Amino acid sequence: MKALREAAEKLLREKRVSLVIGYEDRKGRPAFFAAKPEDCGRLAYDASCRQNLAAYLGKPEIRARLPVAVVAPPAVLRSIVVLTAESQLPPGQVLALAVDGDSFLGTFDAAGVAELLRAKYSTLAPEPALLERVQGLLQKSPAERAAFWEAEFSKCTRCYACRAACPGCYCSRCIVEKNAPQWISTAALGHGNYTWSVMRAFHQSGRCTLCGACEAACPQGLPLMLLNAVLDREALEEFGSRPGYDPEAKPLIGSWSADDDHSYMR
Amino acid sequence: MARIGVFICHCGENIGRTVDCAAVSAAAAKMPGVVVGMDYKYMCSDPGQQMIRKAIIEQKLTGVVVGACSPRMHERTFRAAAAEAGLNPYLLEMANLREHCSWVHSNQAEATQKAIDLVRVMVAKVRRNRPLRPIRVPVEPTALVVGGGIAGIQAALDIAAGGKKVVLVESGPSIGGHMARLSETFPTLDCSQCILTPRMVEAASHPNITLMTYSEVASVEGFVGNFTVTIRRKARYVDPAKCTGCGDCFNKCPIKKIPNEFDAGLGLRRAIYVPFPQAVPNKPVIDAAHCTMLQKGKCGLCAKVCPRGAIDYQDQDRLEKVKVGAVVLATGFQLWDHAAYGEYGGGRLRDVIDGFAFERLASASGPTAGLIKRPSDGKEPKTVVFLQCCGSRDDKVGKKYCSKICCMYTAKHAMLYRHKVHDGRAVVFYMDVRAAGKGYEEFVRRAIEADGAEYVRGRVSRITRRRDGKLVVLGADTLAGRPVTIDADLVVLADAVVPRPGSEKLAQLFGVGYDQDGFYSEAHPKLRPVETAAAGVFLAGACQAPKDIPETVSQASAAAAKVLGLFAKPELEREPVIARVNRTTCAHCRACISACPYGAAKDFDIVDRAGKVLRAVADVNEGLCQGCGTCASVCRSHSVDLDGFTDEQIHAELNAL
Amino acid sequence: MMKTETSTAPAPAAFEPRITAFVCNWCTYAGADLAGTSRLQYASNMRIIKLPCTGRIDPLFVLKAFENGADAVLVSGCHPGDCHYTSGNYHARRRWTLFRKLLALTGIGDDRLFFSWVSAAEGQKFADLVNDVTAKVRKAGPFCAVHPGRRAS
Amino acid sequence: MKTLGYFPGCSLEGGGIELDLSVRAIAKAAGVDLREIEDWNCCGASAAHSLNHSLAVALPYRVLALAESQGLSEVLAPCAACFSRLKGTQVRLARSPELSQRMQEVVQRPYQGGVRILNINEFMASLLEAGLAQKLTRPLGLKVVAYYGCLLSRGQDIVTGDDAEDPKGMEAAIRAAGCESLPWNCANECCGGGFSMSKTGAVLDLSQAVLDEARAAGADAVVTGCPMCHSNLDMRQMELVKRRRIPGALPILYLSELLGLAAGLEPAALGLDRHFIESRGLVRGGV
Repeated sequence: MKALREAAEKLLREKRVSLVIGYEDRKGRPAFFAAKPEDCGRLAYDASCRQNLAAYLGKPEIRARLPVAVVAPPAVLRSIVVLTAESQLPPGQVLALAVDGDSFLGTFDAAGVAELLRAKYSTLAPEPALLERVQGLLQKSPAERAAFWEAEFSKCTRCYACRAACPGCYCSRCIVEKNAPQWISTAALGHGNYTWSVMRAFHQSGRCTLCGACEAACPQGLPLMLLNAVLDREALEEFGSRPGYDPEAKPLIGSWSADDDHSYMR
Repeated sequence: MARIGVFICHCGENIGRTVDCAAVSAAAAKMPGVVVGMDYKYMCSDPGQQMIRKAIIEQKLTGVVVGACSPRMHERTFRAAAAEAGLNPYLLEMANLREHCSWVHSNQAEATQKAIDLVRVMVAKVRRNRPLRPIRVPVEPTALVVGGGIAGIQAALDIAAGGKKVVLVESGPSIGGHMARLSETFPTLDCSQCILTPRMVEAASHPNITLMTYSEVASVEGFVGNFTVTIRRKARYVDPAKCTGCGDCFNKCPIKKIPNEFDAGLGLRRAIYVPFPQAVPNKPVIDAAHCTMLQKGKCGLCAKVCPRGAIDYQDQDRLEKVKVGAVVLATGFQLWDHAAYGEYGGGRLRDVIDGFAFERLASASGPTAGLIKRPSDGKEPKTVVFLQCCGSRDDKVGKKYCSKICCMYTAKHAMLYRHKVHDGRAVVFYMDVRAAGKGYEEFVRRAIEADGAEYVRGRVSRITRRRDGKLVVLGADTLAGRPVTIDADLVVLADAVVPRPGSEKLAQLFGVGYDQDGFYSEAHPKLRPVETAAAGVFLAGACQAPKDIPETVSQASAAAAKVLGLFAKPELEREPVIARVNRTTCAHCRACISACPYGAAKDFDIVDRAGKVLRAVADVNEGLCQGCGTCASVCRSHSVDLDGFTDEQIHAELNAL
Repeated sequence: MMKTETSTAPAPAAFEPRITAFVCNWCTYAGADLAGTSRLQYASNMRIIKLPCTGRIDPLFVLKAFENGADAVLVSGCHPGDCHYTSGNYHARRRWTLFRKLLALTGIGDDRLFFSWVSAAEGQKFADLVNDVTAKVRKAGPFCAVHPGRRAS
Repeated sequence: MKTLGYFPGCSLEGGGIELDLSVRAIAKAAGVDLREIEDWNCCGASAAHSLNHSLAVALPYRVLALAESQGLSEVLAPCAACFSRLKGTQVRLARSPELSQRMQEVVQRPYQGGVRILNINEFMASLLEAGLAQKLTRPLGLKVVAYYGCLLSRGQDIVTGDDAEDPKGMEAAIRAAGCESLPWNCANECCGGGFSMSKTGAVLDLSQAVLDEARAAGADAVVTGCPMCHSNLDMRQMELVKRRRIPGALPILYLSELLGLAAGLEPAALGLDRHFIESRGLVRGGV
């Protein structure tokens, strides 16, 4: 904790960044924006930090204040690499204050982040409990699965907290806000809720690092990670895709290989 | 306010028999936005078209749906009719009531219901259609021909004769290609160089042709009508402007023992050389890999003897850009390396040679001055075995396909050998003799009957070299049903025809497809054999598939005709189905840029008046875009849309179902 | 909020499924034309939406079709290597590999969502495909009314 | 010490015992532990595979299943025929899940396909890679021809990594033994194979052709890896000599013997004293 605060303070003091985005040392660990060296004493990090701070990097308010530094556990580091691959971060404008558990790992630029991930986190895997939940759901009949989601999606109020929490949701105009034509109904009703959540998850395939911020942000407790996990597993198994490791990766959706599977095609 | 007209065609009885056309037009008339619903016996006939034209004018229609045959059949017809009546042709759509409905269903109620659905979908779509204009792109009336063999020479000459400029690029030091290496040609046995060299000279001296030898395509930008091609002019170390071709340099060069590629390695050349005496341009180049001056800085003899000071050891590769409107790829072929056949000596037996080596042995201008001498000891071979289909029709080790020219040139080889060595024995092993061509079968018969070539139907299983230097050829005579062993002095393998190395990379530069063997893919195997999937890029010769000379020349002339056709108008017109980017909402994730098969989607910087970059977005080049719409569907925010198949149109279609 | 019914009623004998097909212009649409010119008879349940290429098909189109009442959706284009646009179908293939798994998790399985390659020369394959898909969906019954992706009617 | 499964087969306990002795000796010298598969059975060569398709697969299947269950991930089958049967079965099982299923029922043992099978050429090449080359301290200086016959050259899926028509699998080992491998025309010609007893005349003709070519190429010895080839060229050569069909005797060595000699091992320990054609004199100075 001390090392993190010192590193953040140093960055601000030396004016290498104008802002450090971190977690505040109070209950719930909300996001905290340190603009002055003396603010850095309020920074904290531990396992209870669920928010993916990389989500702020897409916001115009933050972009106006580049360069910035972000406190980044491994999933956030991967998000930074994803955003770099998708040309969302101007080169050299974002530094990562890498943290893991209780330890502070240092300050890294984009290339350093990718290197750190490869060296230290190349075997990050989804939580087994999550995959078990996916498997459990898949073992049910299609009607039971539909009923499960019917019950879940009926709770959705369309607050879009899931979108706001996600670093991959950086579009300036989300598809759900497109109204000519309106592909996704905005009324908080079954079909619109379904299409929204399914498309939100699909639009993140190749981007999602399974950080869990969307699910954590959902005030209604929707099991959004099930959708993310099934796509993550499929992308890994079929295409060897592991988002957030290669800053020069081609987009998963938007590239292809001649030997991609098509056994299900007739 | 939409005013749609719906016109249902009976197509005689073709639609009318199973679809109640009157019911469909009546139902259509009640659909939202529809002001006219009519049906008629033959909508594509003149009175039918007149009905449509009249309705467009009188009813002030803003859109038309024709329920008739497949749009692949008559969309063009009806759109032309609409245009004549003053309606933008892209405001007309067709519902496929024949191929997709009346012809495939027999129940009238079902078919009629489906027909109504199909019409409703198209009405919903056409209400969202926008007037489109064909895309016009200016054409740069200069052609690029890649490859200076007979295909490239012919294409260049024909285009030049049509009054258009040509840039002819050849990777070697001289044009002429493989044809210049041949001794005589089948089926007439006329001397290859005698018929070729006048054309080489003509190509070099034609005012419309710019010759770039010792040059290669380095990169390609642009699209049909507007390519910018970067040519790498390889360092020659001899200034062609100063060189007179006197030959003092290569007569003095001390590095003498380099196998000459032109002679299939049978003859020797110097480090500074012209590949063959009739080369065009007849000016030497220095082979940097073998020149001691360029490698070690020692020698410099050629510079000393050159009376014109043309030698320049400091010469370097240069890049030159040319702007062209069309491209002819004529990169030709090479022979497959029979070293892959261990049973034929794995390439180690010196007296087992390929067809080109035999051509050079038989050529009056070759390393033996036309005398048949075998490479190992220079003796005249008394028994020569010719083996056809070496690497062809063998998908285990070689190639699956038939190389097409080998039956004929093997017959020619056997014939030439018998003409030169009267007491010699020529044995040809063959699988089938494929002599389909004018005068070809007669030619093969002549080789067998008049010139006494012994044709043995069967394969050779092994060639070994005995201590006395004889090649023991073990084969099967499948007609006699027994194994045969022949003690031969020389074996000529008719190696498979394969594309030139690097041809795949070139295809990728131009966006041309190629098959698993690396031969370039034509746009349609029957009806567009000269075009490629890349607009404005045409094919000539053996780069597409194995071909003999007449076929190559025919295709080269066809490619030239295609190029001249393209150049006949100052502008090109293309279907306006292209993608557009909404720059306001584009988040620049670059998925579309990665996905575009044509490189049409690219980065675009939005700048302010001072030129400062405000934001980067994606953009689509109208000239390159072919309208597949892949970019639109990878765009998460739907900031890319496809004219003719817009989000709104598809959404409306789905809502109408 | 739409009404939730947990039991799927058995399909009535006269159930005629509604099937929406998204096909490319160059292969499958032409294959369907060939089925027509060959006068091959097939079930009349399918309605085709023509697009230039399978690469154009957004997953939203599929969801919209289901939302609007389709009992099944077919996506069909050129065989690998045959795409008129060289690689649109490869892009589509990767997309569907992922998307079908996502839909399967939400209860839309192999009896609702079909994929195929049908070339311009495969009229018979197209006719067989339509018959087969129709038979399968007929067997599967109406698309379960409880599905959250369906618009309440 | 590296452990390798070992499948001797019948030949190495009988007529091909020199192969067994020399392979074990060279393995020991190279520091490789050969662990014989417990309870192994016939590979099915010669008799079974020409008579009964099912048996031809079931016999090797059992061997492979045993090896797998005994934790042997790699198995050396020095006899070329055994190798061919084991590897051929492996290939067929990999191609057909139905066959695997059937064999599991017939043999009543599971086999997951996890055993890699090595022939003698591959084994020697792996020993050289693992450092045997440094232990070959006695370069032999012989001119030899490498004789592969059929079972060490043919079967596209079986003898992988070598060219059936122009095999090279022994070259590196022969050079490592300080010998020259001469180019010749009979590397993969037939020795007469299994007709040694039934059609001895044909075997004599075929073996003679091989021996004539070897001598003409200037070879001091023929090197082989196959017990069948060895027996035809070695044992039947006596008769050719006796009938004066060939001018003299030409030693026939196993590749493992050649490397053993180069490693300085005693000829008797390698089984050289068991050959019909005297070959102990090949080593400089004799032994």
